[in-house]
Amino acid sequence: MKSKATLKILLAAGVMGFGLSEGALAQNSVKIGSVLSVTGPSSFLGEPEDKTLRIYVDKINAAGGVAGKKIELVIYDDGGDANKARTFATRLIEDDEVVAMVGGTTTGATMAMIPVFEDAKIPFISLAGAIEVIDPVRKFVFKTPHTDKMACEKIFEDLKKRNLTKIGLISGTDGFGASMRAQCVKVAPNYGMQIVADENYGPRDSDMTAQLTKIKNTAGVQAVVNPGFGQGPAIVTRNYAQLGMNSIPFYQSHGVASKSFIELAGAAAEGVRLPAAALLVGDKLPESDPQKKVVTEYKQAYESATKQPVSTFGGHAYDGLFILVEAMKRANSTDPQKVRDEIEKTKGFVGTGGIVNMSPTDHLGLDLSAFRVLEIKGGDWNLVASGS
Amino acid sequence: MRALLNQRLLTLAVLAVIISLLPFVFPSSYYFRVASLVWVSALAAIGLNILMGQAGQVSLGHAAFFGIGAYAVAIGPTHLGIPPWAALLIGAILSSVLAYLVGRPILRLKGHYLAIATLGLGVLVALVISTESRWTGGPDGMPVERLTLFGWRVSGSYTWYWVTGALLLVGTWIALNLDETPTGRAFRALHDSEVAAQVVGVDVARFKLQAFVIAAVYASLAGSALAFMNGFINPDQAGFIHSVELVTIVVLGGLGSVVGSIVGAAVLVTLPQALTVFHEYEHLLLGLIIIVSMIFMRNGIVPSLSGLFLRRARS
Amino acid sequence: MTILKATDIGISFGGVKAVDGVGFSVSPGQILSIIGPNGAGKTTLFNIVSGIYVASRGTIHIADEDVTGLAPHRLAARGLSRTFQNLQIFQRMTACENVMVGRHLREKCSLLPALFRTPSVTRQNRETRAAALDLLAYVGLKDVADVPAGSLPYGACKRLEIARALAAEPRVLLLDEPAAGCNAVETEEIDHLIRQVADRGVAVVLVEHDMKLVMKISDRILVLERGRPLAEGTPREVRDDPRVLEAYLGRHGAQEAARA
Amino acid sequence: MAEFLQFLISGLTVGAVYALVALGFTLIYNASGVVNFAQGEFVMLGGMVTVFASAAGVPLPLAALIAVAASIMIGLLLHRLAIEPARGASAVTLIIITIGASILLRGLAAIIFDKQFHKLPAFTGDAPIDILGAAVQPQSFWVLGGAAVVVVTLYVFLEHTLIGKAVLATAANRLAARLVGINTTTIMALAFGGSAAIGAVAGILVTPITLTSYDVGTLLALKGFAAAMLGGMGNPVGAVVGGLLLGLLEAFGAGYLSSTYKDAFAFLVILIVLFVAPQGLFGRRAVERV
Repeated sequence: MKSKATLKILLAAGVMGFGLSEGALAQNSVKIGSVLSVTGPSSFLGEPEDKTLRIYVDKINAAGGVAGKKIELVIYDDGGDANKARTFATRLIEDDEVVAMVGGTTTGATMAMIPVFEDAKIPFISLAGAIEVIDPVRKFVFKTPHTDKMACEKIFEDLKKRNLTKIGLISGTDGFGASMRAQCVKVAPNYGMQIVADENYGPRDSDMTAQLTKIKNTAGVQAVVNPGFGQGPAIVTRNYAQLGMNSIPFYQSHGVASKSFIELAGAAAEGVRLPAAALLVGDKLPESDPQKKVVTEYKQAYESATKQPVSTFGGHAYDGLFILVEAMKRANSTDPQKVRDEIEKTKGFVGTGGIVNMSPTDHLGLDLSAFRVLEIKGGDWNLVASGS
Repeated sequence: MRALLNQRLLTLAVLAVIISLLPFVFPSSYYFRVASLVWVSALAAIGLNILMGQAGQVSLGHAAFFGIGAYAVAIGPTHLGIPPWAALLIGAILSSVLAYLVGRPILRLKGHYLAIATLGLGVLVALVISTESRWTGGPDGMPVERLTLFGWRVSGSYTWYWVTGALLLVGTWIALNLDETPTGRAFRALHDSEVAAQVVGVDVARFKLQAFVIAAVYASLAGSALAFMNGFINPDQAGFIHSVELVTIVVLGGLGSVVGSIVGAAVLVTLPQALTVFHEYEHLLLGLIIIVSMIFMRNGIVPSLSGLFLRRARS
Repeated sequence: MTILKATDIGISFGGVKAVDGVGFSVSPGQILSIIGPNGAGKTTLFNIVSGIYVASRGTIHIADEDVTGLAPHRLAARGLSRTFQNLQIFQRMTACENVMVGRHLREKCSLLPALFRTPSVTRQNRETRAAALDLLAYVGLKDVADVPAGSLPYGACKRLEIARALAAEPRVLLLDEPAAGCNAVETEEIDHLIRQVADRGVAVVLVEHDMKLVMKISDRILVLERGRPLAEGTPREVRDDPRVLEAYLGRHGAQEAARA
Repeated sequence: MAEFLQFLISGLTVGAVYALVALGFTLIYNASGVVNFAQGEFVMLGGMVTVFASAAGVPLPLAALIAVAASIMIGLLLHRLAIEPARGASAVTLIIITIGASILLRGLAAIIFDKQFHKLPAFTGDAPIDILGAAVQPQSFWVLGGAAVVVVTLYVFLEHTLIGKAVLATAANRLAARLVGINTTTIMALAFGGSAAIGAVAGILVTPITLTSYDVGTLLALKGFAAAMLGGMGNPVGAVVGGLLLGLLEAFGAGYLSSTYKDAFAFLVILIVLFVAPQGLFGRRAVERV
């Protein structure tokens, strides 16, 4: 039974492996944790989040840190696997002993981690989209991205202005697409919207002409909405143009809010509208816009450090980090409980996603005004003047 | 015979000692969490090993049963008001019924054809789970009510470490029991030569089906345990990638070896945790380690190493 | 009294008639040998009789029951057992376990007691092992009982297969070239073994190339050529049959046979 | 009619890619008995290397050539460093090795390239062509034509060259091939190289339509494997038919049944086919020899 010895050695080796993650360092530092989908199907969200956190933690430390302490950032990659995320959440709390968390790229990962942070009473600012993260309100859970429900509402608001009420949906079956589709179906009646076509595609599908042909052949479709993220919406957009459907107004979601969407979809993206944060149109904002300064600075910092176009996804991480840091400053403490209370009192915080006003009943703090309706023209984002 | 009996008891004893001693070297509850994950994966792998290692039938869709077990304890209490422990049993029954119904036609297939058919089954189950969001919460998953047994609320990393550890012990005991019985011999016989097993009277179809059902129940129970432990479940647990992970655990540890399945689970669960220090090189290294260990320990870690030790001991 | 009866068996693979209109019958205690040149359809006939192939025509009866087209394990339950020309032992199991599998039909095999290892399972296991060891001793393999079968020499494997087949306590035993690859001493041993088995009342059907062995122990011989029956009779009748001499044994073989 | 045609062409285009992946599976399987789950990674490499080479200023045709060459090299290395050292290991061990290789190649691609999505320009423009009311991307014809060229080339190579015949002989019986003096190791290397080239070509042809990223391989490997099994493992004709059929099943399933359950539909058909024909559509019906 020599194999038993092997088992022991392996387990011991495993234990020592974890030991490598260094224990608590100097007392004058504060640990902030993060679990992000840096790899896996949501890596295009997780990667900018990861880079943003690293860039700004360095900046904050260079400027002297927070509440007299340097920030020590601990980031784990869950690879898009919620079960792994859950384990890393435990690791952050138990092993790294972080005082707060900014992370959770996907709703799935966030939902899996929530019980851990709630039990440990550690504030958790999520970067995931779905409304279920903050509804119902959980004491220690906050989030920065606009909810999918808000995106639907913003799109429907715009459609209503254009007197379009019969819409077709084509949604991704990934978490983002499915969740947003459900929200859109739910709020549609509030705006007098009628969903006359409802198609789906897999997150890795490479051709959506079949679904779009069905929508095209559905009588009375006045506009099409595509809840989805990743490469899917780019292919849908290209197929949309291929099938000559451009005469029907086409809406994407905030899930494509990065320049790479325009690049990937190419000329087919012309005329596509979407609700998104001001970050994408920073340079086109009027000087009077309160967000102008924040978004142009973030864009500049991110693009010069990474050589990649800015996306709202990284922006969510920026907002999360600074909501946390400012709460720590206000509390003049890094005690999780006090920090949590201060996060909840966040008022008038100007972030890349909008102006955040949290309350005990609202752990997001954004309203519909945080979304701008953008239209792609000439290969760039453009603000749609209200009323057009 | 005597020696075999002892070997079985010794394996169990050593496993029990490891489970009860590890807490003394664990610095934080995070380690309990990881160890619990090892126990859960090992439980599913032991079941799959009965199917793959003993009976020689591959399954690339085994996570489907894991998912059924997990979603049974999620959906039962939440939507149907079934007590959590009963939901766990219902999940196991559902898994075995599905395995029984699908197993008959599927297990007539051989080798790669069996692989693709089980893969298809897995894809179908995962698709239903992620699509029927009214029941399952869709791709983002759904919360799971805590398990309560006789008024005792089972929660916390420490508690689950012991619960899953005990489950693994029972699972190991049963798997080891099977080895020296007509059923266990029939499994191994049909693996080596189906035709020879048939002519001595082994109803090959029946025993393949039995192995499939046993493996399904193991996976289902492991799935239920993970769902309770996490308090949350999502469709990834029923997906293709998880199926491949389970097969990798079994093969890496050593096909046919119960201890191998446990070691395989320990390696494949802890490796990604240990590799996080390498950041973006993590996946590259994981792939490399899998390749290298399979080249140098082609029969799996446990059979290869124990073979090596035996040779050393003899010379 | 006939225990196994095959009538007018036929099968074809891709248009080639591998077996065509062959029939035979065998009684308890009798040894029937089936001979013929390579490709005569002997092994195919065995595969049909033992249920591995399904014949396109013909019937098979075991003790007056029509068993045509039954699966191998059902035939085994009716008392039919066999060995293989290309060894089909369970490589990863020990010699003893191989024979224990042969006792499969004699064991109670329910799943739940097995999973929880009830005392009755342990007891039965002990009995099966004892029976298997007896059989191993019978074929002279007692010493290697706990050696993995995959590491046994060829001759030992041949005898192991016979032991496994006997473990089922068959009424009919089909032996496919039991002496192939064995030296003179081993062949002698197998010769004795077969005779003993037959003397215990088992009907033996033998496919064998070793003419000396065949002529010595067979009660009757069936000669096949290209899937068709050529002759049938006692060893003497067959040996003297000019058709057999001509078509099967050839001139050289005929002389050899005459000498035997 | 226009609708039917739209689904048909969509299905054939996607199916052609599955067919090429399945063909890659078949080639390696025949020469070595290995089911190579890293096959999808070759498709990824074809697309990604082309994207990055052309982004570095290399003209597209040359970039494509570089990508094919790079993939062949990776294929040969995979054989030399991972498969050859494990010669004689069981089929399932070899499969796990290829799974490890697929994880490794994906990790490598994430580091060398990036984790973003990328596209290539369509070879002959984006303006859709109208065929009886169906709007077709010109690139679809490149994919279909390219796949046809690959299939024909492979056929000519296998049936009309000495090396090709050696590959076929190895496929039929590896031991016998070795006995008649065929260097089966070289044949296996050739199969890995060829299969990598086929995968890379598929990746280059299809990237203008489907986009690419470091992790497109997994799903393609799964679909290609399904296609190969549907057609019958080891049969090149089966691989092509299986691939096209799978693509058509998905497109018609999405178009006429339910776009949510189109993958379920495809796999259901595969299951039913296997229940009726356990060796796939074109698989050899093995007679058990005992």
